[in-house]
Amino acid sequence: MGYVAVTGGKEAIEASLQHLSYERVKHGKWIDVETIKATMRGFLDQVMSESSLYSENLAALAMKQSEGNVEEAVFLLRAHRSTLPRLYYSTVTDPRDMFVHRRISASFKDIPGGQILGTSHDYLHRLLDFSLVDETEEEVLQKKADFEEVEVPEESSIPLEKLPKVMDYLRAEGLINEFPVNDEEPDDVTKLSLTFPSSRSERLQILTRGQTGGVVSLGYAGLRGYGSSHPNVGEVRVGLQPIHVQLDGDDEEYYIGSIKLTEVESFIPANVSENGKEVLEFDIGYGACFGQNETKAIAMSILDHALENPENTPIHDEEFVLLHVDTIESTGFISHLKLPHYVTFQSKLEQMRKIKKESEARK
Amino acid sequence: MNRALRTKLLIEIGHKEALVMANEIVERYEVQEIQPPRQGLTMIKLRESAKNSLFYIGEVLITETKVKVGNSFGTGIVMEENENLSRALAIIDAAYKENLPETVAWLQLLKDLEQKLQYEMEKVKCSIERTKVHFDTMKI
Amino acid sequence: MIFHSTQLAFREVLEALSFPGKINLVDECPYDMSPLISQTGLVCMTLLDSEVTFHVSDDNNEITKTLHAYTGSHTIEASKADFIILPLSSSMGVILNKLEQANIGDLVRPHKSATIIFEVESLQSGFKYDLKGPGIKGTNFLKCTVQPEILKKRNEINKEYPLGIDMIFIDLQGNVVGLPRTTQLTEVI
Amino acid sequence: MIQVENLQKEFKIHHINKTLHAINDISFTVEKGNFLGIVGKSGSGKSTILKSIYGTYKPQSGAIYYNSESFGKINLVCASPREILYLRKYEIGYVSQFLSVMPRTTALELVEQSLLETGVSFEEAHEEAVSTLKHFDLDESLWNNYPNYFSGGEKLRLNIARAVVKKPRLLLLDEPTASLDNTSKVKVRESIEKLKNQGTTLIGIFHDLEFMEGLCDEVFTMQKVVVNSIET
Amino acid sequence: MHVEQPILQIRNLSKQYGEGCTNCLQPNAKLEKNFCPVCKTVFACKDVSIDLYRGEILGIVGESGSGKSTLMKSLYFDEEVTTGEGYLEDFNNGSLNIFTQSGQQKRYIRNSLLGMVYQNPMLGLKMSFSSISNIAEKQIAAGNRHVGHMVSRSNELLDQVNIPLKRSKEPPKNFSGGMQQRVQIAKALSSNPPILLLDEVTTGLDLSVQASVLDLIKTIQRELQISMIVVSHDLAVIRMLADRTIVMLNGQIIEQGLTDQILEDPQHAYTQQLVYSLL
Amino acid sequence: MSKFPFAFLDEQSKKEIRRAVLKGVAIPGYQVPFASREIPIGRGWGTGGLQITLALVGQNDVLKVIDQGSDESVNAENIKKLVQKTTGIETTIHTSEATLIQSRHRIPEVPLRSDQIMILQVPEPEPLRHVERSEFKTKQMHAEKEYSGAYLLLFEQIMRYGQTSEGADYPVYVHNRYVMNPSPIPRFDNPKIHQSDALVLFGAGREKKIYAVPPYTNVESLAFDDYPFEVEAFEGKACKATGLTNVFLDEFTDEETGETYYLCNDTSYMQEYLEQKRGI
Repeated sequence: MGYVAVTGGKEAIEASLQHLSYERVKHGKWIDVETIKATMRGFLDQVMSESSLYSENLAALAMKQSEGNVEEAVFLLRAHRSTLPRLYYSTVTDPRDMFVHRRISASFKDIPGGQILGTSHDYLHRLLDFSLVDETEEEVLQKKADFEEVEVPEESSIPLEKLPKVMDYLRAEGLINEFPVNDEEPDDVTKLSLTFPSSRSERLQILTRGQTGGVVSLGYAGLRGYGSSHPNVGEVRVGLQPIHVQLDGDDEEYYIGSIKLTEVESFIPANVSENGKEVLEFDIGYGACFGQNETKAIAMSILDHALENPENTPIHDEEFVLLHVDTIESTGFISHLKLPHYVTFQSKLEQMRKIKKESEARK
Repeated sequence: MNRALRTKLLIEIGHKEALVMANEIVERYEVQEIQPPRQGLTMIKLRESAKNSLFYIGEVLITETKVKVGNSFGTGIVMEENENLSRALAIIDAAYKENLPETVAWLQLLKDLEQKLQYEMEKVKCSIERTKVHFDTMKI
Repeated sequence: MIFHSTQLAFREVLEALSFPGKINLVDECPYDMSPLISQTGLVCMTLLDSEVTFHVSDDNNEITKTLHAYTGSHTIEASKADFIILPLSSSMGVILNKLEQANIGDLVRPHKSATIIFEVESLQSGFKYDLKGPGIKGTNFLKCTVQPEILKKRNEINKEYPLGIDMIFIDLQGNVVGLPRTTQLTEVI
Repeated sequence: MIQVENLQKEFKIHHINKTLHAINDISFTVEKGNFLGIVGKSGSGKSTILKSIYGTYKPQSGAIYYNSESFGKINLVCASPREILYLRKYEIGYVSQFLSVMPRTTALELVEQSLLETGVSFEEAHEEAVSTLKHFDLDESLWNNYPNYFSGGEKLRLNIARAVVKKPRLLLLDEPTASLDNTSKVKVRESIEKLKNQGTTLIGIFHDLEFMEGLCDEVFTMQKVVVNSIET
Repeated sequence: MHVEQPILQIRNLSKQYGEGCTNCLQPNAKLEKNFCPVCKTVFACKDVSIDLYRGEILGIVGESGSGKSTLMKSLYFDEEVTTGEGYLEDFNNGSLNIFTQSGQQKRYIRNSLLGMVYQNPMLGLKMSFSSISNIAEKQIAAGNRHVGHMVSRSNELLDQVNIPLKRSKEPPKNFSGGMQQRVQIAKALSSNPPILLLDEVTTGLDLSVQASVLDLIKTIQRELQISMIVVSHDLAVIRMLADRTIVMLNGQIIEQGLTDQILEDPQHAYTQQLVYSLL
Repeated sequence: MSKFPFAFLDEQSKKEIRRAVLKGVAIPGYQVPFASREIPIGRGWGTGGLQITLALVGQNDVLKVIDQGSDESVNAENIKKLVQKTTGIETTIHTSEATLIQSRHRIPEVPLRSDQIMILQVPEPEPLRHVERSEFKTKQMHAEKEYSGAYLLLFEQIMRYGQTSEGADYPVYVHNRYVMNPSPIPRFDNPKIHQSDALVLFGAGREKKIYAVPPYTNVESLAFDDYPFEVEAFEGKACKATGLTNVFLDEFTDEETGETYYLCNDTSYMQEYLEQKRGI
């Protein structure tokens, strides 16, 4: 037969996948999942946050499988999530109960508990360390031992498990509005489709699972004039957050483990009227996410505040922000443009030719 | 000792102990596995401080097991994939619910674990404390 | 495996609602769902979970407890329920009352309306009704033991399309018939 | 036809907290088809009477009974705005020395519209408008121009033409001849006589008493100049 | 003469932003203008009743914040009223309160029985669609499905509002403010609605352009016998157009009557202030 | 590590999708929102259709997957492979053998039967998106049956080009109530949905909507009285292989001669036709 049909995809896919597998192994090298887990902290944190699934083991596996491609790793985890039953909801967990490993404030110098730098890249000179090229196991163990041998104080003086919050001081002064405890059950965007106007819980959930780059870009755009939420970082805290569940019919809580969490409270000056008079107060923009992702959490706090105060700019427009920050949605749709569009193209082509023909006939 | 603390000790620092404890029960009693260890998700409900409201920050992977000892059901939940620990926790949970005599003996063990955990945490805290910035007031 | 049973039951229900009046047969539920008709139980297991709510009319709490145990779904008053289950034992008054209360959705979210799961004696004999609308080629008819007064009530409730309730009938033989809000129904006398 | 009883009108001016008395206890009657002339010194309240009849002013007390074709006997002091509007359209005309019109309406259109709103066909309205404008000697070159550019006399003739063309049952004339030359005055007089002959009732204020000679059936003299009293 | 029936009756329309409190919900509430200092509720319209008759132009005058624009938006369902009733003679013979109809019904009323011309043409026009499409949109909304008919009707209206037909396929964004306003008027008229609402339509236009728009409105009213409500803060506009006038202040009607009576014999202190500043 | 559930999705996810499908059937053309799970293929690559397929599929089903008219194109193969991997069901390329047909951008040329379900993948479910970008407002417009915007787009095209210029995804009026995007099928396929024997389901994964056209439902393509709806016309053109003219054609260029020729877009149909012809 002398015709060409658009078939034969099956073999091509198989071969393409073989190529893909080959890429990962062609150098005869491999990395085990445990090593990734132990050495790729930043990657794990970003992937867990964007995939909205906290599991270092799965994140490390995803990284291995995706050859370090974050977009792909997040995708693997999101898809995997769909195969797992949702067995429990945690009891309310409050970052006031965080075992803090790092806490800084850009608003006050000397805060109770102090500026605790913990682990941070902030003060690192970003110079390539060529000694890592040939790093040996002994060297690694030596570095580990060196750190562990440093003398530390006998007793700690800071209550890291119950560290007070910076904003409580402003609140005590009446400079921050106090909101009553709101125990309304949050909405869950993974279970119910988002509708507008969105609820606060939906906004926060979408932002926290948003693509790091997307959330940061939009937050940045907000600072640069596409929004009017100009924050002062009140507090960034990073640490371990204990998680409990309440089992059906039991009254006693059950501890299931701790997760690493970043939390940001930004102070944003806002006009409020009090007894008919305009006064200035601080609003709080809130950001929190899995792992240690400080820029993402800060950007989230800007967007949170912007969306709480709708305005006619993109950063304050909930549909603009919330519908475009999800990594699976944006990368999926952008990449779908690679799919064949033969039929739609043919249909358009036919229409265009017809229009052209008729317009020429009219001349 | 309440369940939250007990599970915390076993999960954070007492893996080995948990397996030993569970084995004691398995050897002496009939343990029925109602729900063999399975993986699933727990959605985390977080309190945010700006408006004091709640939202879901994401899910955590867990392994869950349900067992029955005597007339009591026990549940074991642990983060990540860890069937053995999950099953052990379920058995221990059931043992407590059933008020088995072994649990009395476990108290000392758990108290030792508690002390150990406190010691470890203290070490971490002391180490973190080194990263605190000290502002000295200048004398003028 | 229960998920194969619920999958099959779902397809029967889907076909029933797609072709109003067409009689489909659902398998028995592998679990004891009495006093519900076994097939009603299976249909509920196919559609209900912890994300939706249900209301059982005329119940001494037994059905409610069973449904909660098997589906994780929570019971709520009729006016707010996603599913209203009318067991065979329900009296005419109760049925009319529950239908009256059923949520018909709003114009922005007409899908928020209640689905009625309605147990009847027979879907093969009884009163005769003419059916018209989407899913029906020309006209179809339905013979069933449902009183004209009840279906008159249904017509009244569904007067401002797209608002309205959708109904799934299940009879003692496990036959299933669907009656979406789009079906125009008139009694043949 | 019209019966004014104890009419009283004052203006309360809030921001200076003053009340100006314009007319006090005015009564008179005009029979159908008659022409009443009102005379009196400037500021004696002559216009106030006309504007009260026309509905532009709201009198404080008294009554103005008018025998309407549509409503029968009606007290204009209490009539609703819609009733007044109806009467203005079909029965009562008013001419002052000022012309207030839409900026982009030609003289001819203006006169035509006056008839058109009463439901007359366009052809008829056009015909009538042409003959009326001719009657008032409005130069044909002006017909399709905007009145804002007209001279005072031209505006006034147009103004009268507009009112007269409808053949009102009651016509109120508020010094319409004030700035007219003699030829124009004659034209106005002619057309008033014509209206009168057709049965129109008229009430007029005229600056020059000569003009009224032989036209008025009766004259009402504002007896005394009402002093503008001031209350606080 | 038969008793005249209004084509539109509004009874006790109120629109408030905010919940209200014990301070402002009592009969003689102490408000700052229309604003409750205690709970910050704004009473944009309070107990407004209006009758509109066939073929007349009703003027509504008041300063900004007087509630006149809120009233217009409420009538066009751009805003939901808090309380009040509205009856249209052309909708179920005036037997149903239009404010309590379903979204579908309100849409029908808006599309078929009302026309609206906004102060800002951006609100009333799709700036990047051709002018002719803009005019057709209203006809489409009212159920017209014939391109040929709509084109000829649109051209007729463009002609009527003095827009050269050769520009009919240009989008309004290419036009001057006055032309945009005329396209808006043509659009509002295109479905032959018995009632046209005009909200500050000449505000912001050059004086000469203003005159042509006003003239157009008057001509349309005369020729088509459409009822209109004209809202303006400018008494000159009201004097030119309206037969009857309503004066609003702080969300309430303070005075109404014949336009010349309002202008020459204003009763209320606020109206006098308005009029004296005009004359 | 772990094994995947039958048809990949956990049972709870399937239930939500099933409920959305039922409401979709009950309100033809209305976009039912659903949470939309992440699945192992890209958002925009048919996740909406696939989720419906996964929620519907059972052991007895036979699945056909089409992409752009072809069963063996890469994307169709890929989807088919995933369903097969997680269910073990049979697949086919023959339209008449399938119980479930998932498709992107085409409805097969072989008429569908009432015991088949057609599942179309939808990239953009909102027919009013080009009129109004805010989702909140478009929902309001559907609620009020305010579709002048959809007609306006067509009117504007007629003003500009003398005819409508919509290619594929030409909007339709369903059961005289909702305006709906039929997914980017060519206009040629629009009439196949009208009074179809088979249930047609639509899934938009990224936009999180499911909608349906039940069998025997009126589906009119938007048009004006004097500008009626027209399908793509391949005037004077025929499939080079089969000679068929009443089908949707793909355009090809002969690399050697530079000549343009046409073939059936529905390759399985073409294959069946040729096989049958050879048999005779």
